[in-house]
Amino acid sequence: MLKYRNVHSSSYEPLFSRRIFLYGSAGIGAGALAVMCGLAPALRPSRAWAAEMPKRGGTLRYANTDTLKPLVDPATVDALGPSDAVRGCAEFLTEVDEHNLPHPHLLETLTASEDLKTWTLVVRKGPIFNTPTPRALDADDIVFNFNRWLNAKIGSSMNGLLSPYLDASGIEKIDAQTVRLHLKTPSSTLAYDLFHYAGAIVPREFEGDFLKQPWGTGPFEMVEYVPNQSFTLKARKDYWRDGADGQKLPYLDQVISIDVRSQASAQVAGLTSGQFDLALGLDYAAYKQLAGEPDLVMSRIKSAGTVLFRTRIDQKPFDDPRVRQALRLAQDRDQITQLALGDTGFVGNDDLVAPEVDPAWAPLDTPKRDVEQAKALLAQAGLGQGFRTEMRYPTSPDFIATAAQVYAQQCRDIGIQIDLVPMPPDAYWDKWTEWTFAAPQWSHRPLATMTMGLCLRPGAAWNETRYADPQFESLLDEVNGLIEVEARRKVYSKIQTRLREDGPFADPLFMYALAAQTPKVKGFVPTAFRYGSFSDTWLA
Amino acid sequence: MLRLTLLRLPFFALTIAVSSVLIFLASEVLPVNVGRNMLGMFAPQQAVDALNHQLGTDLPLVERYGRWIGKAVSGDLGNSTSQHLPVGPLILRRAGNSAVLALAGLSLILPFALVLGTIAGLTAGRAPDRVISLISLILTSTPEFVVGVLLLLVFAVHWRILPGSSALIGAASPLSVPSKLVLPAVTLALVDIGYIARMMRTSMIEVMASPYIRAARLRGYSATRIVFVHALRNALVTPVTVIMMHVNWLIGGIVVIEAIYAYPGLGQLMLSAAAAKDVPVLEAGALLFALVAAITQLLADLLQAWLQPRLRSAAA
Amino acid sequence: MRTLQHFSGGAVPLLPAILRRLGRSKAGLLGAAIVLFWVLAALLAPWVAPYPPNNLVGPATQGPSTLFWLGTDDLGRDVLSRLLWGTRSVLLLAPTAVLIAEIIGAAIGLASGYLGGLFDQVIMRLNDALIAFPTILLYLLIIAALGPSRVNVVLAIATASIPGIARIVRGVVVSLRKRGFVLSAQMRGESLWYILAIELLPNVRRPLLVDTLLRLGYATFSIGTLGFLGLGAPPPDPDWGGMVNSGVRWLSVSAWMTAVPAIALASLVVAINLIADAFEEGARP
Amino acid sequence: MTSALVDIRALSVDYATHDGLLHALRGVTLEIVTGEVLGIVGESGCGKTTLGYALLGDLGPNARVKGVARLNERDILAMTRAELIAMRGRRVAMVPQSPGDALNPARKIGDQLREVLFVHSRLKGAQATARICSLLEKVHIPNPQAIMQRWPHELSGGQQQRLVIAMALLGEPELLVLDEPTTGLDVTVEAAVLDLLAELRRDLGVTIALISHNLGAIARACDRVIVMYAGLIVEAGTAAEIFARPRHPYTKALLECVPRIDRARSAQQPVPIPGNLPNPFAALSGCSFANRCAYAVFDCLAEQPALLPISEHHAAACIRWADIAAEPVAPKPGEAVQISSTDRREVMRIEELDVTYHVRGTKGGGGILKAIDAVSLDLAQGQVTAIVGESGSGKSSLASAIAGLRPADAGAIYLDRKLVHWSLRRRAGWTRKFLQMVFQDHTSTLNPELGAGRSIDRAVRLLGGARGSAVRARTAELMQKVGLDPTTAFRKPSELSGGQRQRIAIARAFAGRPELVICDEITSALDVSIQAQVIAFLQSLQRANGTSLLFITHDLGVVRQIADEIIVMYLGTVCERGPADAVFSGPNHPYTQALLESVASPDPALQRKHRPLAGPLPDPAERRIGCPFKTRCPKRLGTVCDTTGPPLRSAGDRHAIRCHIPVEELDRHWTPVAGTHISAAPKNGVDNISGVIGQ
Repeated sequence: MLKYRNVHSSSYEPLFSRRIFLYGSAGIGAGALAVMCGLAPALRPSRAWAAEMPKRGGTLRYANTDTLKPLVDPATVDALGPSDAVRGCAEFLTEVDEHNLPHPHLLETLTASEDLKTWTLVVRKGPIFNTPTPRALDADDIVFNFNRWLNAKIGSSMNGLLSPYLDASGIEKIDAQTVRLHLKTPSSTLAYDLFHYAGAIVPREFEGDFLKQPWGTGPFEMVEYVPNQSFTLKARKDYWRDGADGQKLPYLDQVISIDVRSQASAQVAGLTSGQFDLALGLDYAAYKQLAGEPDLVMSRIKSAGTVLFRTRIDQKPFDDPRVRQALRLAQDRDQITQLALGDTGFVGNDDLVAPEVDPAWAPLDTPKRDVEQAKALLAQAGLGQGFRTEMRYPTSPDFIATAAQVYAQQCRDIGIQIDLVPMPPDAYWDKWTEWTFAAPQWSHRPLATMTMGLCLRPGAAWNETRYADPQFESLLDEVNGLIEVEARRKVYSKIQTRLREDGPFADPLFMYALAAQTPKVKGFVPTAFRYGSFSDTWLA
Repeated sequence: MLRLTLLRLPFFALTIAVSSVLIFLASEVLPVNVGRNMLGMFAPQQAVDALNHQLGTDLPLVERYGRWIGKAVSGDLGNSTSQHLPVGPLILRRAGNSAVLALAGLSLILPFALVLGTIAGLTAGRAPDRVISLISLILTSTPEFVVGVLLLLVFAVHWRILPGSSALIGAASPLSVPSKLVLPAVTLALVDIGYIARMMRTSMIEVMASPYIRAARLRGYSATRIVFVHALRNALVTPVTVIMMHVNWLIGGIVVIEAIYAYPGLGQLMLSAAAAKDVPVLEAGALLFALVAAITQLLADLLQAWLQPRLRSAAA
Repeated sequence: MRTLQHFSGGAVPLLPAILRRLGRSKAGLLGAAIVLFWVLAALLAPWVAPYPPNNLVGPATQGPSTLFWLGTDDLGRDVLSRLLWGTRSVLLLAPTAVLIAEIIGAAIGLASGYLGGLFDQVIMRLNDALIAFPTILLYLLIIAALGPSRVNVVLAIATASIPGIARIVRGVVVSLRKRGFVLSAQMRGESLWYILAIELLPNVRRPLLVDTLLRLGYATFSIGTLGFLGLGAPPPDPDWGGMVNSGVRWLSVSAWMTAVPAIALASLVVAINLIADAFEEGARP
Repeated sequence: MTSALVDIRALSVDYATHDGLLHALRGVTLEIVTGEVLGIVGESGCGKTTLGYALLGDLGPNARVKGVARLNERDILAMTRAELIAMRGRRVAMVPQSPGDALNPARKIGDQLREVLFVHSRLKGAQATARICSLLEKVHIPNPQAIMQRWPHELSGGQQQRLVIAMALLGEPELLVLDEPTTGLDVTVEAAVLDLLAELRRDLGVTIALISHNLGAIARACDRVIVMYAGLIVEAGTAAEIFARPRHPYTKALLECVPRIDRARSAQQPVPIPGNLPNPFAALSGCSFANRCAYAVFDCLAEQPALLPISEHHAAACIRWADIAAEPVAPKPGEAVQISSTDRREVMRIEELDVTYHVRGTKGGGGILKAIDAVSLDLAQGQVTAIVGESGSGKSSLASAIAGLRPADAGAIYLDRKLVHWSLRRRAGWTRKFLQMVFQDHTSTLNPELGAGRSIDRAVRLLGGARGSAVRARTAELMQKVGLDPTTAFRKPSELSGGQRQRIAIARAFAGRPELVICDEITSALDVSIQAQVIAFLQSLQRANGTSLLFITHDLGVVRQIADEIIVMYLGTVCERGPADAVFSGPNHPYTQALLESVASPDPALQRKHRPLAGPLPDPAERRIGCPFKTRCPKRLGTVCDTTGPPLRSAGDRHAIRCHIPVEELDRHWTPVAGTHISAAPKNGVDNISGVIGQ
């Protein structure tokens, strides 16, 4: 029997007021969800766990199953592993909680104008950088960070998120605590974007190498970072937040993260042997094996993390929408999901919108498999004899390989023979935007439009499909100017329909973020992001 | 002995030099954009080109080799393109872990292999020999990953008495968690015990059939004296050489075993470097392997000469 | 009745004598039986295998049942069918790789050993360097450069085997090149080609034959290992090493999909080595 | 009355092999009397070594033994393992064949000697060292203390032999068994070892069983001799009786086919024993020697005759011994081709030829070894020229250099008066037809993987120019000329005997009717009867074709038998050369003299004194000034020998000697005598420098 911690049962009120927009309550437990645009106290409270007084001390060992890639600059972090190391030492302007709710974090308030084009950021008083001479965070640091993110030479993925609506010229320092952003186009996603893992705030003295200058306002300090192996953080004495016991956070003395890759055997062995207290982003196989363990608390959080079978529409034969549609129709989504992820995945609908995860999700019917129509479309496209093509995919995580194999098998039914080319992840990602036909993994983002902005706009850095559709683009612009859930849902419906008919990919499934922890780990709530953030965590 | 060492050194240097050229050429075959590798997938092309120029990856082959070997000799192995760390310390730490595994393996291999091989050799054709020979053959024929998987199944999954993963925390020494060393070392040992036991057996049979053993018997020496005083030392010559020559095989096994158990050794590093086409790490690692192989070869020669005085003058 | 014309005939046949000796070795016969079993499995796979090897025919990670005798894998494919079809791959690739390596290695070794001099020195230094290099890393480099495919697996294994073969052949040739029969051939003005191919090559057969078998075992071993490291034949086609690789993570859920191909591979390598052992005894003159 | 130390009765030993039971001994009965030296003689495969090992109770697990072998009334063959251990070394000690192999290569000499003493008498420390040193001195090992610090491989073959004898003596055995103690030693060393045996026997009174195929050595050292054939004793008696009055046809034939140094060439012709040894796997029917015996009659086929006494000191296993007694041992006369100096036509000439090797010396860095040092010589058409010398003399290097198989560094080689390149590859095509060679090692002279006739076939095509059916005919003809059935061509070389292989090699060399054939030690590994056969065929082909032969050998007997001219080499230089008769009659170079004196004479009545050469062969890598022989020369004059190279002085018609001593003062001690002197053939020696030369 599986034991799930019900992550939706904890209750606390989002503390934002003024211009609230409500997302529909479809299945989301907490009901009300806000984007902070007001003057609320804003900081998410330290979670008080039912009548339990946190204990201090101890070392938390956890496995992040994403690789501990080398860490250089927080702004260029491109994996969860190193981002966790940064997250312990440095913090973000906002925080998105397990309900997909954004809160201001290093900000006192985050306020938008009516037209969502002018955003005012008021810096919190209190956070202190652990620079050689500790000093307080101020507006100059914020400006410094925004400029770094928008500097193409640094190559931050924050640039991909922010540059569609923000130029460096739009950053205005008002006073020592206030920064104003003048956007090119309205944005409803800024609060979310600021929580992207590359958005950790570093002091303006920072010169580019985080291992030499591990500076931030976070609860921990870097002890060591061994790429592909592990990192160790130790508690900072002068962190700015207080715990439930009235003393400074964090509770833990030390955090150690271990790189176990997506090796199920290592994950299982580590957890069952007590080598780790916690594992984030478990492999499906490991999850399935651990499900029988009596002494583990398993969690399963729906996420927008997905795998795409994507084409490059500037390459034959995928330039023909009928071919792409046939590739979508070939899918038996249930079989793919079932075999690749079992009950740790759920079916996707070729539109990047994860049902029930994105609040504005439009509940359209799941497309059915239709071999005959797929064949007909291929015939129309002049490919009645079928064709043969290569599909590349990274060998890790494992479920991609499974999904790809199942899909390749299904495509045979419509006459397409897919030669699978598994690639070592590093080699795959080295040229990932160049492959003609591939199966990349896209990680969880709270709003589907964030992902779409990154990968479906012409000229976007991560537009691996070369997709360029004016109709789709105008819809995306439209939704970015909307903040109200139901209004967004109406546009979502059009976007989803468009992508299901014309999009450059098939999107068969979404994954649950899987985690397992021993019962003694308290004060940690796994999220769909799979971030490891332990300021409020203690060991019972 | 010293003279022999000195005589051997030019050969040693030559092997290393040839290896370095081979390694360099081999890694140059890898279609790699070093700048792109270092700057990551989102860096603009100009930056990549500039870095490539700065690193000299656009220079002619011979010049690049000169630069590389010159730096390598002075101890500068460059920076890992995938890990953004100096290669030297990176390789050394991983190599240290692999060495611990190799030594743990050897400390199991040597006593078992030599004793079993000796017993088999002395009982050639009889029951103990047949049993040992068959087991040896099966062991040496079973790939490391098969042995590893079966051991995992039994000890980590079924009985749960040993950790199934040997991933280490931080820079921790594998010796600090000996239990993590058990399965990798045993896997390594099982495959090689068979091989070396077979060598020892053959060698023992050969030596026991040699004229000086017969001469010793004809002098009225006891069987014990013949085996321990006369046969063993001579019978060790071949296995010792083989063990030394076998180091690169051992390394191969270590690569696979490290992959099975997620043991953070040089093999894992090389595997991931190959996947990431991290040329500096690949080159340095390969060079280290070549060096280790050449050194062991040298040691094998010297050890052989020590065991077999006849070779001291003749082999020169 | 043989006539004098046969003087110019080929070398003394070697195989029949060795096969006779093989017949005397119980272990060798056992090995031959196992290999024969797998060869039959490979040949008969299309008729014997209960399901197409790549079809998703049942629920995932099942243990043995009447429907699926050896269970199913993580994709719900029949393990028995994949095992049988996978035999074809390993039984085709290993001999191909070894054959290519033996031909090239023997040619290099013959030339290098007989001609001697600078050519020999250069070749042997290169050889030493390659032999000193761990085989698995050589595979790794080659496959990293060329990408994983069946052809590249063959290429990698062949390349890594050549130096060892060349060294063996060279050793034999060097020991022979000052022998009377070679000197005599030189003195009667035989061509280089004749001396290499007719005088020397037949003398290399015994060591090469044993070496070929040992290498066949090792190539099988290597193909499995490469598959296990994910560097072998790409999916979905069945490959024993690859089956083990994809099965390892399901070890505690269902060991069948891992243990079956693992043991099959081990049995094949053991069998080949049993034959090699028996041949080694038999090949001794 | 002397007592029997060993008493062997009806001893049969069969070995179980893959191919069936091999009958090694077929019922041997003999006694060894305390204090005597018993010689056990016979050709390979006669069972003499098995008999030796039976004396130590060490016949191996696959041996099937019948009969008894009593040592002082105790049956050795029935002893328990413990009894055997107690007996071996203490009562019976063995000196195995090839002493180098009998020493543990990984232990120092001293340790191995001390071990023997410790095992046998629990002696240790200074006492042991003293014992060992005194014994080493007894076997004439100089500077025992230093020797004990050395490794076995650092000793010369002669020293190793003395050492192994010393080790055997350390246990103070009653019986010492020596298995082929002189095989592999140069003739000068062989003589010294035989002297040593005589001394030991005189001083220590040890009983000795001497196993050897070397009739000369047996004759020189033994009191009593048994002759073995096909696992049986065919004749036994005192040495004097056996050698003077052989009563078994085998003994007689053996003595007849041994070439003799003491008989003029015109008085001897090689007399081979026809046929082969009986199949060792088959049971005998009738006399084992009957199928090869010139005296055989129908009665011989009835049963194997028993060894019956024919006089007080003589027994023979032959029903016709009485008839044999009537015929004296009288070899057929030979004939020599006489060529006067005027019609000498030169086929080959070399001038100032140097052949050097780069070697890494055993002490200190590398160096250049002059294997051939400015040698000049010429060969006349149709003549047999022999080059003799000990191992290390450079005779084989000279042969290879002439054949173009080994680079010459300086000088010139003329074939048919035309200058040719030193390298075979760069010589013109006609030279291949002109010059052919027969190689030393019969095991590798034929390609083991090709049919035996193949290379004759090729030679007939390439050198004889034959095509089509002519090839067949010519090959068959050649094979018949060397006494082989043409079908032998189809057999695998490994199925042929050494003699057959060498005969094929000879046929091959003569396929193109060459002008000159070089024979490099072609009989050194063959038994005497086979040697006689090979030489007989060689000689007939040579005479028929008028071919010149350059015959390289260390065996002076063979030289005496076939050579027209003789060249004596020492350390890469020619020290004496001349017509065979002139060289054998003297005067001689001191080295030639030493060689001639060392040849073991088979006639116990005719033992000569010989002066042993001092010291070992010098390190050939050392630079030499003066006379190369100065270090060992028994007639050394003084500093002139050390500083000045000796002149080549004429000693008669084309006879020249390179020595400072005037020809008139050189000894002319060797005069052919009409006695029965036999020199047998030790294998090419591996004394002292074998590690350096010819690797």
